[in-house]
Amino acid sequence: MTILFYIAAAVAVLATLLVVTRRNLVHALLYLVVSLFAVAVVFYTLGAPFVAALEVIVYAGAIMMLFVFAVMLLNLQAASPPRVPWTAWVGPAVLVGVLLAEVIYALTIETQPLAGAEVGATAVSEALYGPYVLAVELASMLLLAALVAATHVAARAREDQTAASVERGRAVLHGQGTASEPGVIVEEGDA
Amino acid sequence: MLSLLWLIPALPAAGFVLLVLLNRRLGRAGAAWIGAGSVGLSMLAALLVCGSFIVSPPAGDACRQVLWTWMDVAGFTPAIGFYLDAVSVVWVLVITVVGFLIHLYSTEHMEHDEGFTRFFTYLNLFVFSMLVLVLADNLLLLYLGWEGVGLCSYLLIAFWQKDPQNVYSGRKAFIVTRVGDTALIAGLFLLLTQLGTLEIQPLLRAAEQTWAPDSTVAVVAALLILGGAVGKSAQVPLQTWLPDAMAGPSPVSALIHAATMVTAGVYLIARTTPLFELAGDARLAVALVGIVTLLIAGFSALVQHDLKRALAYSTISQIGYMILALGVSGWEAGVFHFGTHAFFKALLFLGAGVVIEALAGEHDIFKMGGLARKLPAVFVTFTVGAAALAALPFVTNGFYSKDLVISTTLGTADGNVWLYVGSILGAFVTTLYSFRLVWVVFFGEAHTEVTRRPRWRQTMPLWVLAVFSIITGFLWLPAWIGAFHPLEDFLDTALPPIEWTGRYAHFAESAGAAFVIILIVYGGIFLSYLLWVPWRRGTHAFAASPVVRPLAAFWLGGWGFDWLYERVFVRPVKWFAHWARHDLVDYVVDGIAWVNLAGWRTLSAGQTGRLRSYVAVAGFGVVLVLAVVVLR
Amino acid sequence: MASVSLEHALILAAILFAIGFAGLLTRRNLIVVLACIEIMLNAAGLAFVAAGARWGQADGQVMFLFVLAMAGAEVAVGLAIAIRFRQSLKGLDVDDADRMRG
Amino acid sequence: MILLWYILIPAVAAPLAWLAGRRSEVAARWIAVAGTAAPLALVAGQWIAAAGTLGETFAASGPGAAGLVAGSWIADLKTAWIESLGISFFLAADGLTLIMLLLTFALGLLAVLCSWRGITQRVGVFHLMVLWTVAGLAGVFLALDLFLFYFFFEMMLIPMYFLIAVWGHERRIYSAIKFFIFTQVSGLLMLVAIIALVFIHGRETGVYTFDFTQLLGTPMAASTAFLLMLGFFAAFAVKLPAWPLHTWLPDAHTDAPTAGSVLLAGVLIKIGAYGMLRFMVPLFPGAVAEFRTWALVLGVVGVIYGAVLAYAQSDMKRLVAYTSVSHMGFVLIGVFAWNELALQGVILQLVCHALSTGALFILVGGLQDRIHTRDLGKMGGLWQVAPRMGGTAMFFAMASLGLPGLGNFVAEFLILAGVWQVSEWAAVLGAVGLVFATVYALWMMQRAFQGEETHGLRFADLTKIETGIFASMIAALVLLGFWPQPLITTARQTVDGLQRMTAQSALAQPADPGEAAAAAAETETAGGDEGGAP
Amino acid sequence: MTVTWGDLLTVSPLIALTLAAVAVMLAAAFFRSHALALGITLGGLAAAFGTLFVAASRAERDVTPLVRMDAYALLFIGLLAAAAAVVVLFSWGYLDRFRVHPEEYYVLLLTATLGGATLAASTHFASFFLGLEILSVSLYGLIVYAVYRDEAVEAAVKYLVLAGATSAFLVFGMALVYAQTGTMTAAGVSDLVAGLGDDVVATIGLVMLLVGIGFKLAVVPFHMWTPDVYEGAPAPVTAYVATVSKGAVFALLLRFLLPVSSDQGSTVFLALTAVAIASMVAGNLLALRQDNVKRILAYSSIAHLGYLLVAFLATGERAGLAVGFYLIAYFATTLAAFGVVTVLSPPDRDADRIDDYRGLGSRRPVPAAVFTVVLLSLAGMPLTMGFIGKFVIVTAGSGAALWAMVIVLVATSTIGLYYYTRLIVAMYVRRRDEAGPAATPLPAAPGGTLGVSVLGVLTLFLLVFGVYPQPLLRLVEHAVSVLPWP
Repeated sequence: MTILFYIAAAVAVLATLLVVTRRNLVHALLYLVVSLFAVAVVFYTLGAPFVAALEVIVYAGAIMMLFVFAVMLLNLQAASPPRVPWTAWVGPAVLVGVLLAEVIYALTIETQPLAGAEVGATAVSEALYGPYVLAVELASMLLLAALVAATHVAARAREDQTAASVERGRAVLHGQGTASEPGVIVEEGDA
Repeated sequence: MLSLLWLIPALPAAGFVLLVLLNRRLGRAGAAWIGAGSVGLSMLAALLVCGSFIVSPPAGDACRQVLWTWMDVAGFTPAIGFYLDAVSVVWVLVITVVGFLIHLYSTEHMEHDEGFTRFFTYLNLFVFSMLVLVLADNLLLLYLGWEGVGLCSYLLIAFWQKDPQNVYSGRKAFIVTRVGDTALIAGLFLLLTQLGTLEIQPLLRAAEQTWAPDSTVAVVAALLILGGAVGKSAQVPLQTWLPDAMAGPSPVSALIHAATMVTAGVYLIARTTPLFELAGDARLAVALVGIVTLLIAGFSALVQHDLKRALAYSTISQIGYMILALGVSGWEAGVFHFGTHAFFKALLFLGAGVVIEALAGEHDIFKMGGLARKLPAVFVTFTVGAAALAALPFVTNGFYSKDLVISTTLGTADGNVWLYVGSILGAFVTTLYSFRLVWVVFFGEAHTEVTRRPRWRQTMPLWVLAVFSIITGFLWLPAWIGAFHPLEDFLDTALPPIEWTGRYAHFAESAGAAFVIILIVYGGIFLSYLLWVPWRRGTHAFAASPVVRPLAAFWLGGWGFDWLYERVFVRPVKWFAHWARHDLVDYVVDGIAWVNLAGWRTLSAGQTGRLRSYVAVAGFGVVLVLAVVVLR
Repeated sequence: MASVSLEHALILAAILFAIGFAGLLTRRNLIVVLACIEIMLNAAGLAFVAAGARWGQADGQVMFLFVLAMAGAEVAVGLAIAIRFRQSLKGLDVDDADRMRG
Repeated sequence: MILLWYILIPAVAAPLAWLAGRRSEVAARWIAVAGTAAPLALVAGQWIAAAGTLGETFAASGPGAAGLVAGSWIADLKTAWIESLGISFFLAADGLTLIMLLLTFALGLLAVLCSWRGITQRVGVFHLMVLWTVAGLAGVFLALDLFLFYFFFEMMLIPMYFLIAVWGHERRIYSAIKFFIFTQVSGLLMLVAIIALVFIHGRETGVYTFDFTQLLGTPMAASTAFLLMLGFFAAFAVKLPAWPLHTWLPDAHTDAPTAGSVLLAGVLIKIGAYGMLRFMVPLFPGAVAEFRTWALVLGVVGVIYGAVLAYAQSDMKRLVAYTSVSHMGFVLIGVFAWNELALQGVILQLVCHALSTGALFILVGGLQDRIHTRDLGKMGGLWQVAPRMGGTAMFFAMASLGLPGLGNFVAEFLILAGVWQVSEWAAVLGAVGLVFATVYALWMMQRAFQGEETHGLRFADLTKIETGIFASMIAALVLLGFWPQPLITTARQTVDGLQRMTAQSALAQPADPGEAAAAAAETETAGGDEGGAP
Repeated sequence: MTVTWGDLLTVSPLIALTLAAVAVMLAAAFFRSHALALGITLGGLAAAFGTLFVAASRAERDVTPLVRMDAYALLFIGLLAAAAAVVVLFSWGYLDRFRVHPEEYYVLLLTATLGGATLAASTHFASFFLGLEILSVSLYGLIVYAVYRDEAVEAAVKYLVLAGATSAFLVFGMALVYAQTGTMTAAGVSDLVAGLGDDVVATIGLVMLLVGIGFKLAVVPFHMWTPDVYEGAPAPVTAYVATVSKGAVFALLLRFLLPVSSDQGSTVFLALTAVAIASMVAGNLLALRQDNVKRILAYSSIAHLGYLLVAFLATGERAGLAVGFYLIAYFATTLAAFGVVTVLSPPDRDADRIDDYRGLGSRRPVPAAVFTVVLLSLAGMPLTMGFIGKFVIVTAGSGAALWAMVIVLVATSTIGLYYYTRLIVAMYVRRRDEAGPAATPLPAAPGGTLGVSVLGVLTLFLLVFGVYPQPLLRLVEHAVSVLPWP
């Protein structure tokens, strides 16, 4: 079981590295999916099968789909941004390397073996609807807020607004017209 | 009758206030009547009060009249009160009599001046301040009068304020005298702290009781008072302002810079004799100041071209004699010489005023000449004054007072030969320059035309002063002539009598010493006649010769004091003021402001607007903190 | 099953987190930036699950669940804004968005 | 209760003046006059009523420091304000406060009168600001709760800032912000010192209060006392202004409108001196004794530096401003001499300086309204053009150089006499300062009024209002010169109280000169010791 | 751990907000009317405010370990609801000009307030994290509300990416803390902080936790986003970001990290001191010569958070009082400040250039007067709440002998004077060289009357509690006494 953990960990790390370094956007996203699958396996080894399943379904399934849709929507093809010299990586690499070193050093001072008992889906669901019931409600409100925000941002501008009506809006300000008169849909630039 | 004492200073004060309030609506005549009138009334009051004081002296030979307590702070309670004793009687009489005569003279002399009312306003204020000075019963009120006269001398020197040079002379006078006043006020603080009060008589009693003779505090107190006197009486080292003070009108020079104000220092030392009796070294210092001043001023007077500057240096020299007399504990001799000097010096200045006015403002004596016939009255009175100045034996009052002073320099315990020789030399030089003026101004051929004739209001004071210059001498005949010395007996009530206890006391009192002076005076007169009448060209050539000319120039400039003070005091202050005029501390303040601005510039440059730099800064912050955590 | 030590799991999470953070600092394409944020959140979730496993409680996994929800919300709104970003700044280069500075 | 009126009347008159100003300027001006004249009358009434009790000092065996302070007020008013922070609304008045209130309202009135013609734009708001400053000033002098004192101390800044910034002259915004920052920084340092003091007192006695009477005599380590004293000293030294912290004054004065300058010179800088007398020295006598030599040095340098800088200025108003720095140098050395002579001198100097410098500012303001410049280079020979103005300028120039016969001399004499007992060199250098005062006063007179009239300036002499103002100030100065006793008796109880408060500390003096004289009279040899150096 | 009816009553304020948000959304679904949305939103906020008293009457406070509705939480929820109400009122006149539907704005506003309220009441990592994220996500929507404006999008992107990153740090921190201590409750964290000792991993976890909090409080080094987001977002939203989001997180900070101030030697304390000092200095210096009013207010808010941190780091109940009162003062002042910007904004852009304010005193006297009072309160001048606020903070700071920070506070607050008075001068004083009328006279904005009246109320609030703050102080004292002071 521990070997499986280390293999999955290695895969995950490698995949994430590739996500970050690939020029091509779609390739990057695909490597991200691979990394998520690797993490799901790690979860399994850590005795959290329910979460592993969720990782695959929600993360890999839903969120990555969003990414792919977005890429498709913005029809970016492989239009990769100008080749950034690898030297651009030095600054962040150093900074992050130091961060990583600090955390790893701290963690390697003494190690405790994991309890090993597997925490199944039942235990999670009991906790979920036990002490964390309020949190679930809050999570739902979180998703509602995200829903409203996303639809508002992504939706077209108000259909009845045209250039003319904008002028009329300004006229209103100088006291010549009324505010509630509807206008015509403003054609946004191509999607 | 003594209860009217407060009236003497009150009248000129009332005159001053009236003139200030009614300034616009008062014509010349009105101003003249109020101005001269108030001083005249004050003279009458003075005569009445002093007369009754002399005739029936009050208990303790002094009377004190307190109007109200000036202030009452922590046991220090100076009062606005007047104290009259023998010394202040002499001064009051001189001030009021000479003052009134000069006011009368001024009504005509200043007739054509557009600041006529303003002139009398300042004069009245001066007379009030001078009377307060001499009548004050405590040193703080004395200091009030002291600074009041300083102010009036500034206002009157700078009276013709259109010409910046006059204003500069006025400022110079006020500032130099103020330097002296600083020493005086320091003396006041010392006396107040050590003796608890500033009222003169109790202060002197307390000093005599608590201070051991020649103790440091006594010497320091006396020296500080001397410092004040030196400033006001234009003695070395603070004498540079008096020659420049001649920029003022002649009556001002006569009243302030001859008769009254410049002798305030003498009055102060005479008033505080016990302090000087306690401090032997201080008396020596006084004597030295006196002798040095009289010589320097004498030689300077010898070479002056300007009539009034010559008289100014002569005044400094004569006051040097008074200070010298005080220095050798000849207190009464100093007072006597003040009395006589006031009359003949006022006479000389008024005469000079008439001469200058007659020659349409010409000051240079070598451009005058031959005025004896044109202005006979002035010639006679001026000559009497010059004779008194030169101490023409037996006839003039100057002889009796100067003879007494010179003999005290030899006769008293503090006297010594060097002082005597110096005073003799001084007497000789005085005779030379006084008669030089007479020969050069009134004899020889006339250079400028006489345009104005003085009328009675200017000549009458000259005659009165001439008479006084003669008769006041007889108030104190020397021992070898007769026993008639009412002035000495009168002054004994307030001042310690002169003790002829010096080594040569016998010779000093005898006719021998007087004979020496008589010889000196006659020799001087004859020599001056030769030099400036028959051998006039020779003297000019001699004065212009390469050897003598630099010496003459040095004397002309008042022995280089002005030159020295300009470099040592005036220039550094002016330079620093100019250099620091934008306030040095402001550079520090602006520097701090600049640092803040620099901080703003760098930080706002840091706000690049790019998202990745924001994340980098955040990341850097976290890494920094974690490093500290891990390493501690 | 049990011999995997907590620290190793946390180290793995730290590595993934670091890579995500590095990507965030370097990459200029908004979509990749959002992906990096997802990576970091996922790593944090992993850490939580590991911590939960150590104590044998379900709290870790519950927290992971909420992290998951939050990540989803974040991505949704992020991508919506990315669309707007492309229209207004004609491209997805994050560095172009520096009109406001100083 | 009357104390509250002193603050309320100007405070209420302020918005009234603003509202009235929107319609008619004259109404605003008259309300402002009422807003200052009414409390002036009240204070005068209270002063006369209390004249009897003020005179005598405490019996020799008077109450101890704390007991004394509680009982010695003419009137006091104490109500709770912010209990949770231990702050109470505590007003109290004694002799010194009465004098200061008289000064505040008198100069407030003068400020309003002298800008009768000078200020034409936004008159309503102008008088709002003036009255607001006057209310703040009254509050400062009455406040006995340290927080209330700080509250009024800061509240005054805003209207004065607007007075300078809106109605000022050329560099008004720079000067206004400089004035604001200088006072604000030092004020905050004082606040920190106050709070530290409250905490030390709180830890000692368990009672957290800002009431000055209770904070008095809090025992603390000498070093902390010194630091706290420095906090207070910073605020008051900036306000005074003492030498290194004075650079805001010339700018603020030059660019403030006439009324602003009169209020600034007349009363605002007196808060520094008042604060030292009332709060700083009684609270930290030991620290003050330690700091005395330094303070004397600062004071003397201030006197001479101010005088020399005044001489160096070409802008007349800036010259007068530097004279204030010089005069306030005297106040500083007077306060730190801390014996009865010096303290009476300080209080007298505050009044006389307000009158003489206030008059000079009104004069310069009037001149600027007439010839639209303050540059001495462009003036000269104005005596011919306006003799009455020349005469008045001469009088007040004489007052500022300390001519005997005027109040300033009496004050400076008392201060220097008091300082002499503490250190001779400081008194001598102070007296030398007087010489420099003569230099700048006469130099100003020459460049402005004497000399030849070359610039062809023609303008009207003093108007009726101006003559009235100057006549009243001349009368006051001459009266104070010859009969300062009423003021001295009014302040005697306060001065004696202050002395008792610091009796135990190193600050107390060896016997006052009064007792020395009595000792001398009984022929007891006082010996020739050189002054009572502590 | 079942949730009883009683518990629901205790949590009723949160429920009220949730229902309000849903109600607005449903109403918008049927027919789009701005007035209706506004009505429901205000109703919801009023209901939340009302239910506070219901919750206050409840005896036990903890509802599931996540949330504790004690007096402290209720005070802050009330404050946040009030602030949200004020922002809503300002938004009424402001939103018409946008070419977007206004209804979603109110939903997001309500959900954001719900997030803030959860934060105020949270005592567990879960509620902490979820509250924070609800607030953040709602703010993403609100910041970019005027979608067609480039600055709004730019600001939203910056805010989103930084929020996401710092949330990741936050969660990672939480995980480490949980790994080391096994508890996720506020009490657990407090014990951890109190007895930190040499447990390096726990400290790293704590520091990473602070990163998340630091970002939301916009203290240095996480302050870089503030000026851009404040400038880009619509004025009412900026007001909301500057007050509710910072206030809620600070409330939580006081609950979780209370014992930090007891041990003045610990690393976390030193880190926070450095952050406080850096915020005060950078905040004031950055605003010195800034010409954009919104950016000035942004930098000044950074500085004010620095002042708040000083109070937080002081020990004892007095610190709680200082934090509480100063937050209320800061809320009122900032809301009024951005209210003025909202009221003055013309339709096409926000009134944030300094030239818009030149000569405002004569053109728009009431907003000018309000803005002057606001600036004086920010500067801490007497007669305003800012003065009492600064005084209370200096008292707390001096009481705990934090001399370094108090001196920096004194120095930097006077730098603040410079740019506050610079704005006042711009409004009232015409420079000698500036002839003629002000550069660009602002056209009158529609629906201004409601905004101006709200401004009036806020100014009154500032002045009344500036002169007589005792009732407010007593309220805060009662609320703060609930916390477990050492």
